[in-house]
Amino acid sequence: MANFTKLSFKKGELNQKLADLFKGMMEKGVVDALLAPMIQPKRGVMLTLVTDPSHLGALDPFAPVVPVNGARIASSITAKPSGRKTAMVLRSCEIRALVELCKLKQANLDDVLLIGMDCLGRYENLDFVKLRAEGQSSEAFLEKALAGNTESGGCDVSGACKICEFPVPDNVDLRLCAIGTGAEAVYLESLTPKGDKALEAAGLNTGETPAGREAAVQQLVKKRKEACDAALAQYRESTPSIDALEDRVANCINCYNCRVACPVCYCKECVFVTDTFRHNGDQYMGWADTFGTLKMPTDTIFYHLTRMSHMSLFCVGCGQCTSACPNSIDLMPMFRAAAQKTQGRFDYQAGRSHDEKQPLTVFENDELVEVTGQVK
Amino acid sequence: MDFSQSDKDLWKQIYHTKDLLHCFNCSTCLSGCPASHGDPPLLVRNLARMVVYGLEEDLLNDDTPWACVSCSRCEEMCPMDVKPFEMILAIRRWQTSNDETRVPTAIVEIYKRGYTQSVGTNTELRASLGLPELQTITKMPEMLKLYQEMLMKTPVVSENDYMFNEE
Amino acid sequence: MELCLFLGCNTPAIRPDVERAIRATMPELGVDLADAEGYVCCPAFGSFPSTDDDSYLASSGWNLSIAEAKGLDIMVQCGSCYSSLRMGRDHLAHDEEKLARVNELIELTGRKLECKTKVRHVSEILYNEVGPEKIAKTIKKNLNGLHGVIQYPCHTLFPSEIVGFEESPREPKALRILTEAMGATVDHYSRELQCCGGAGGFSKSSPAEATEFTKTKLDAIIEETKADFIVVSCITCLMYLDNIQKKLNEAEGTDKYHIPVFDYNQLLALCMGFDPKQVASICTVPRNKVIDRITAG
Amino acid sequence: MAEKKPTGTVLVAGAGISGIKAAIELAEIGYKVLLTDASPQIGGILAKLDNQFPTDHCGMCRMLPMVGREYASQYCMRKGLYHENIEILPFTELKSVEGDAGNYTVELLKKARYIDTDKCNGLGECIRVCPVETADEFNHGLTLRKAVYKPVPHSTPQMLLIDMETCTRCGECVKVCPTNVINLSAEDEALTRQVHAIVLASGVKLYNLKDFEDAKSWAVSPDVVSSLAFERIISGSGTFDGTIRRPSDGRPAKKIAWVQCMGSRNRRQKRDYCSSICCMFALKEAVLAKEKGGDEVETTIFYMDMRTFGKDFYRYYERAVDEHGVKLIRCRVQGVMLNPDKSLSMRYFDSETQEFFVSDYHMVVLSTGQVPYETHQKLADLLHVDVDSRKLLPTDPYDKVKLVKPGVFLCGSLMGLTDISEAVGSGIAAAGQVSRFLSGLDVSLLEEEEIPEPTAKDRDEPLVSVVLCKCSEKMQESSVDFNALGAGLKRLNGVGEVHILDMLCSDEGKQTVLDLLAKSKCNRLLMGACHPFMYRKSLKNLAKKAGFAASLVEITDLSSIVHRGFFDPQPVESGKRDYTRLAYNDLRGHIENLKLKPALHVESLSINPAALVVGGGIAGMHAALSLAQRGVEVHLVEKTDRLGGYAGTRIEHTIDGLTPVSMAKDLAGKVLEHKHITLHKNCEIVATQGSLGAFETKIRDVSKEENFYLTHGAAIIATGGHEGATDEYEYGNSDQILTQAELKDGLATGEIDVGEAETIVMIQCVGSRQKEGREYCSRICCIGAIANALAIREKNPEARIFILYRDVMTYGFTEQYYTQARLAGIIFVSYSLDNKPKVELVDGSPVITFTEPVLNAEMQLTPDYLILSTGVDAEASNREVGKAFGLPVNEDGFFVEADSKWRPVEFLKVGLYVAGVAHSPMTLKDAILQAEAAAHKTYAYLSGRKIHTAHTISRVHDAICVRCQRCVTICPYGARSYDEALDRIIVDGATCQACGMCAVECQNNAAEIMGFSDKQIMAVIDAGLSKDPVAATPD
Repeated sequence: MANFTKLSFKKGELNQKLADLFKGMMEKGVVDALLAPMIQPKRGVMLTLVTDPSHLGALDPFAPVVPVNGARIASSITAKPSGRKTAMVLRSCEIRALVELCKLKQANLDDVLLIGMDCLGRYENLDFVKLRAEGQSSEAFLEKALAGNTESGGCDVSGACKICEFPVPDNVDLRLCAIGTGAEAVYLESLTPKGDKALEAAGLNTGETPAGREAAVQQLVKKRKEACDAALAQYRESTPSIDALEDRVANCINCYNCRVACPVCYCKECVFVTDTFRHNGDQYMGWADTFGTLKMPTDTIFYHLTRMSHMSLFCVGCGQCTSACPNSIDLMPMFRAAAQKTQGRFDYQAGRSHDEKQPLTVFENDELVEVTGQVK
Repeated sequence: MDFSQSDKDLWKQIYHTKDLLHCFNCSTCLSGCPASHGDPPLLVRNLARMVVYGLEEDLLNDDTPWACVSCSRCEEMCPMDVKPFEMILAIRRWQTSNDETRVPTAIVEIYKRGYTQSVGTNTELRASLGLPELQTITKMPEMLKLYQEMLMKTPVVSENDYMFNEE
Repeated sequence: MELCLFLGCNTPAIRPDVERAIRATMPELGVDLADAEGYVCCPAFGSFPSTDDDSYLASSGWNLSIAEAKGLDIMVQCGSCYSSLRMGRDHLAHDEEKLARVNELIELTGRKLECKTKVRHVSEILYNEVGPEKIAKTIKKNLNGLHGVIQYPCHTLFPSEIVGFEESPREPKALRILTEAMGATVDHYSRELQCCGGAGGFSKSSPAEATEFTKTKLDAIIEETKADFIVVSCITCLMYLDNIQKKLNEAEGTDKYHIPVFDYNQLLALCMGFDPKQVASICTVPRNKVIDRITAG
Repeated sequence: MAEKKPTGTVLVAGAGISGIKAAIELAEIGYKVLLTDASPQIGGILAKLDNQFPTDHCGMCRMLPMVGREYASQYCMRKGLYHENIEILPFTELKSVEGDAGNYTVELLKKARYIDTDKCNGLGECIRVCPVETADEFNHGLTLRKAVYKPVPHSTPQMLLIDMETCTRCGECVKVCPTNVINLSAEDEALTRQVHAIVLASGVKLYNLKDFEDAKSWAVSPDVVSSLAFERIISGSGTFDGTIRRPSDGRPAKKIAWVQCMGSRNRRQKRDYCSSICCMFALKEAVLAKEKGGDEVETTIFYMDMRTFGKDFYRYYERAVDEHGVKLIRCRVQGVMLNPDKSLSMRYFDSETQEFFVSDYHMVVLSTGQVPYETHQKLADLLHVDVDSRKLLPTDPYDKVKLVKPGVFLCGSLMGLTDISEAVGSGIAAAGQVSRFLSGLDVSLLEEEEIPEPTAKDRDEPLVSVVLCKCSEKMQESSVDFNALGAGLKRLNGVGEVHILDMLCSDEGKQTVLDLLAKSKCNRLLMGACHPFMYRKSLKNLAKKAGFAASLVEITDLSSIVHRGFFDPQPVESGKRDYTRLAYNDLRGHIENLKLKPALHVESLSINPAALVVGGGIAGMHAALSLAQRGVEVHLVEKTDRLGGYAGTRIEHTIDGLTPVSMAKDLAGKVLEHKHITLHKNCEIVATQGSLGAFETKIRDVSKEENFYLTHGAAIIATGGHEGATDEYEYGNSDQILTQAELKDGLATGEIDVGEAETIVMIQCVGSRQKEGREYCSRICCIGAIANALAIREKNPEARIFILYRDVMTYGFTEQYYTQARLAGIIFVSYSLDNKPKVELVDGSPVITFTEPVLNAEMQLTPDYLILSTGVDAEASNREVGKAFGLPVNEDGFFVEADSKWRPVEFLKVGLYVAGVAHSPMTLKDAILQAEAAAHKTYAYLSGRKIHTAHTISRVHDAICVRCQRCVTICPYGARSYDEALDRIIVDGATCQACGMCAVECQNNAAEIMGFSDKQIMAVIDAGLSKDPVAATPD
């Protein structure tokens, strides 16, 4: 049975309520630190690592923006563990990426109390800044989005969010529930013994289950899935050939921003910035000779295909690649469409479970036999 | 079947030979045996087992050894050289010596006239084919007598002499 | 050469035309035959061999000693007689005790057995002593254009170390070569080496099954070959294969089974020009067609 | 002047896999080997097998050396074998052997092939024009060949020969031969050689369908084939391109029967032995038939005992039956009848229903075995020895590979038909024995190859020298324009010079190249020549002499392109392919590759010349002594306080007259005395780290309760096993129910008195060969039970002794013990797994009821003793030892060798070996053989010769490695590990086989196979696609 704690708040006081919650947790020693979205002094909302609870006033977890996929941040903090108990408030796409990074030994959740939150989408960074400047609050967004409308002042949440089937995060210790919880209330749901212990230590009692939640979540997921199918179908139709694909990425300038933004592109230094792709003049001339012309910079489609072959098995569909592109190349559908096929091939879903082994790292008994002859 | 009831040394009475002990029940004898087509079938391999196990009663009541056509194909094919045809004859002998009803009537005929059937009496037919009269033992009473005298010294005739001395 | 002819019982009693054929053909080929006066049953496997060693081997000894007294080897046509005599001789030749006992038993005849006499089958004599070439040269008529199939007598094949004379008991060829020597085409068929089914107790204790067993053989001949006749060299095979065809036709209401059966020496006699009425007159399946072809040829 | 010692030379007569293995092992430690084979090819039976149990693939190449493999060349063994130290003489017969131990003179007769195979290009114009057609031996007469033919179609280079029996001497071949290598009047050549030791590996004559009387009941149709012929029928390179068709008319064979024991287990034909391998062979073929022919193929095996005795055999059998639906019928059939529709009828008896059935098959495969006596007699005559009482070559009672004649050894199927694993194992063991023998003689080793130091030139700007051989003038005319080619290549950036020569393979050719290269400023070399398989080594040596680093020399098969052009029937005018272009792009690829290639250098491994042997049983002691005799320091670690292991302390006598306990005492005495052996009793393995040449093992002395460390270069695991435990059949509830070992002990001590016993029953396979049990055959229990039964019989001739068995596993020549037991009146009754005997205790005594299978009747026995054969269990400590060494242990608790067929005593991790029951249950002789083999594999690395890693191994680019460790997980050889202290991925250069899995897996190219960078590969692809004119105007 799920353990829910109801957190009721007065209109306009959601953030305060949550700040109190985490403050209590830190003061009671449930965690030593908190990583969560906070309002920055000048503009915007960013993930912020807090060790002094007195600063929690700026907390704003439901702010509809994700400037950086938090999995990358979590990886930085935990890859070489600090030994400090840390609560992390992250969204589904961040958590799913984090699960993959754990498997790749790039993150470690031993010291982490992972708190996932329901997500109704994020705006592109500049849109969010604009909307904030116009006075939109997280609470107002939540209310409107729960009613089914995310469009606001000519801006809408990102394309990736519109087709995301995972508004509710899994593989977390605690879950901040906002969907189907009724007005002026969110719930904190515990999903693991670690979560139970944290609730208990924080002195929170478990109570009733939010009645309308299950149906509301299901309905939302269904809507998103339909949108996803339609979007991917539209993508596949519009990109039927390698030429069409080439056309799609024609404006690529090899800035590699998409690679930096991608939460599962976990390499320290990409092969594309190594000697392998640093060619000599006669190499360029040779290529030019073969076709008479050579578009510069070279290796752009090759770069995207390579990245796709490397990452599509782990892609969680967060859409940061699209957001990062200075030339507005919509990479997200490309990756999601490929991921759907490649992950499907192995009956794998990035971020679904800590226990599923990543494809191509495990061999069936009889596969290795062909290499070595050994029978296990 | 309880083995404590079976006679472990029966095989020595019936077919006391190393050849029998070589048998490993491979079934080769069965597959080409003409009499294995009979009802009941002659199952040489099974008989060998019964002898080895000492299943006296079952063996005594088994008619199938008499269905053997004596073709000796089993002897040729047996990979262990059990000499199954010899075994069949041995079982018949053991049955005969333990059960007088098993004594073949043919031997009474042979005792009486030297042959299982009347040989040399078809003189007319033979003559028509240009064949000479045949000097059969039937036609040589003194010789036949000697033959009978000789047979009388053999176990089957001496032990069952009443069958031969009716007249 | 001269051999002591052991006729057994069926040949002189039921199929004397075969005896006639043997007596007619062998001397022509240089094999003179002496009679075994006072011979007794071989003995048949169902008789003394099935009761005790003494009576079995004494009878064998009785017969062998007749030929031995003449200083001749024995020639047999009947498969059972051949096998019984040869096995009996084999026992005696390899067991001094048994030989002594037999000599004790046959002493009253005044004969003594040393097992010098060999037991030979007529087909072996024809194959090894006479040879196909001589047969081909001797015959006046031939079987050209006729197809024959062979029924090898099991008793001349198994167990090969005691009764055999073929190079391979699994691939016998003597009768085929001998038949071909007279100009016939010999057809192979799948069940060539299957027993005729006629010997021993099988056909008496399981008549229906035994008939079915032989039927499979005849069916194979009919379906797989162009056989005009079956060649045998054993009286049991001859009588059984000849007689069963009528039974089968009656049982099935057909005339499907009508392949004439000949003893090899009968065909030989016909090719040598002997009177068919004397050498090949007794049969169930009519032989006219084949005989007419031979005599006409 | 001191006289130079002669080079240790060994004749290996027979080039099947056991002979090849022995030859390679000897060559690798520096001896000169003459490898002969009477047939025109090498490879023996295995050349014909495409698929081997249990993987159903080939894997022959795995018998090649694993470390520094470039020095033996690593390539497909089905194509051929090349080794510097091995002189291969196919088609050569051993005619005589004279002399004494260590000094043999052998006369050989090298038969004429009529074709100079060194110069033949193997393209087979001669075959095309030859008018003769005759049955092809390779495909068992299922196909036809010409009088001039390729004895093995897939060997490289093609070793053609002319069969003079069928040749009509028409001379057509001589006319068309482009290289003029056919000499129809060539003659056999007699050779006389001095050798120090001899390994006989000729195999034995095999039963065939032509020469044997008992086969005639079967050989009634071309669709009745031997199991080897069937192997050709299903082979992809065989008669029907791998589809299963019957030979008579080529129609699909959907119903196939296998008939076991063809020619074997036949007292009547004087062949009372089992041929050992046929059961697995038939199972494998039946499975393959299903796999290749589809599910509708019905496969039936007629058998007597399914002898699935080896490691993993039983599981294969289970899969064959349960998963593939192979049908098994326990009935030996007399023969087969050919029906008019060409189908084959077999009549068999089903004991369960006591009914006869007649089944028709499309094909019948006869599992034909060995006919050994003739071969053994012939070899015995040659060696001037007498065959033993078994009519076989007389061998040492304990050492299967050691002949009583000193300096002569045997391996492979001369020991009785062997499967691949035994053949390979015996080849290594024979090499080990030879090496031990030669170590006592005054002979030298061949000099080790000098590995040149890296030079500054290697790091200069890449400059490629191109040397091309025109091969034969006759050919290049019509295909490749060498002038244009040379001019084109010379123009390329980074090409320093282009030389076009003729007959590079000739001595003059070589000298010319040497002279040219001596003047060269280039630091990279590309040679375009022919037969790279054959000439690679000599051309590489040439390059070395000229001062080029080995990794910067490429040799490419230019001749194939030239030849393809020559034989392309298409005339130039109708668009014949541009072969000059083809050659240009190919060579250009190599040039681009060379330009980007770094100079790679091998690493000379530092080897600690000490060995660790784990386990002081007979196998362990034997291995330790074998090494110590050759001067290797050995640490022998035994967990108990005494030597001998299970067999050496429990088994006084074996049925074949061996006395393990006294033998173990003898070995223990030698171990204790030997100056090179240090014994560590009461010691357990705790942990090990390191790699070949440098292991460090932490050991716990249990009695002293302290730990210590041993450093060693290699280790042998010989942890043994013991009798299995059971609680089946009321064991433990009656003192009349004992295990075989308890009976043996009781009989020896007199505690068990069988003198008065009336009935004794033994049950075999207790807890064995079943799921949820020992899912394997323990191999020794049937023979053990027979030995005990015979011992009882000796004490009590009147007792009735029954052995209830599933399959009597008296494989090979041990069949004689089964026969002996039956003759002693011991009654064998089979039972099936789904109808096991039932044991009840009545008044404390066992009563056994079972279904008698022959009569299909319920039977009951009330024995005085019930003896249970409980099989062999692995040592429980195997798991800890395995963990300590990082070695795999299978679900049964036995160690998993590197390759069940080709590397039977090795682990994938180089430097670690396994011997004896630690590997799987086996007989004492087999354990000793394995110990010898494991010791030799160890010795090969510890002998003091330099051990180099290969040029081409995998490496890690630390700067871009993210330590995700996927490569560690994926490496099939365990060559990669993550060192926590260093926070780095470490590659064990000796173990890495450059398979490339890590490079494929690594997302970021941090794992790379040296010399195979992406940059190189991409450059080669670019070159292959280049379209620029080869040369506009030739110079």
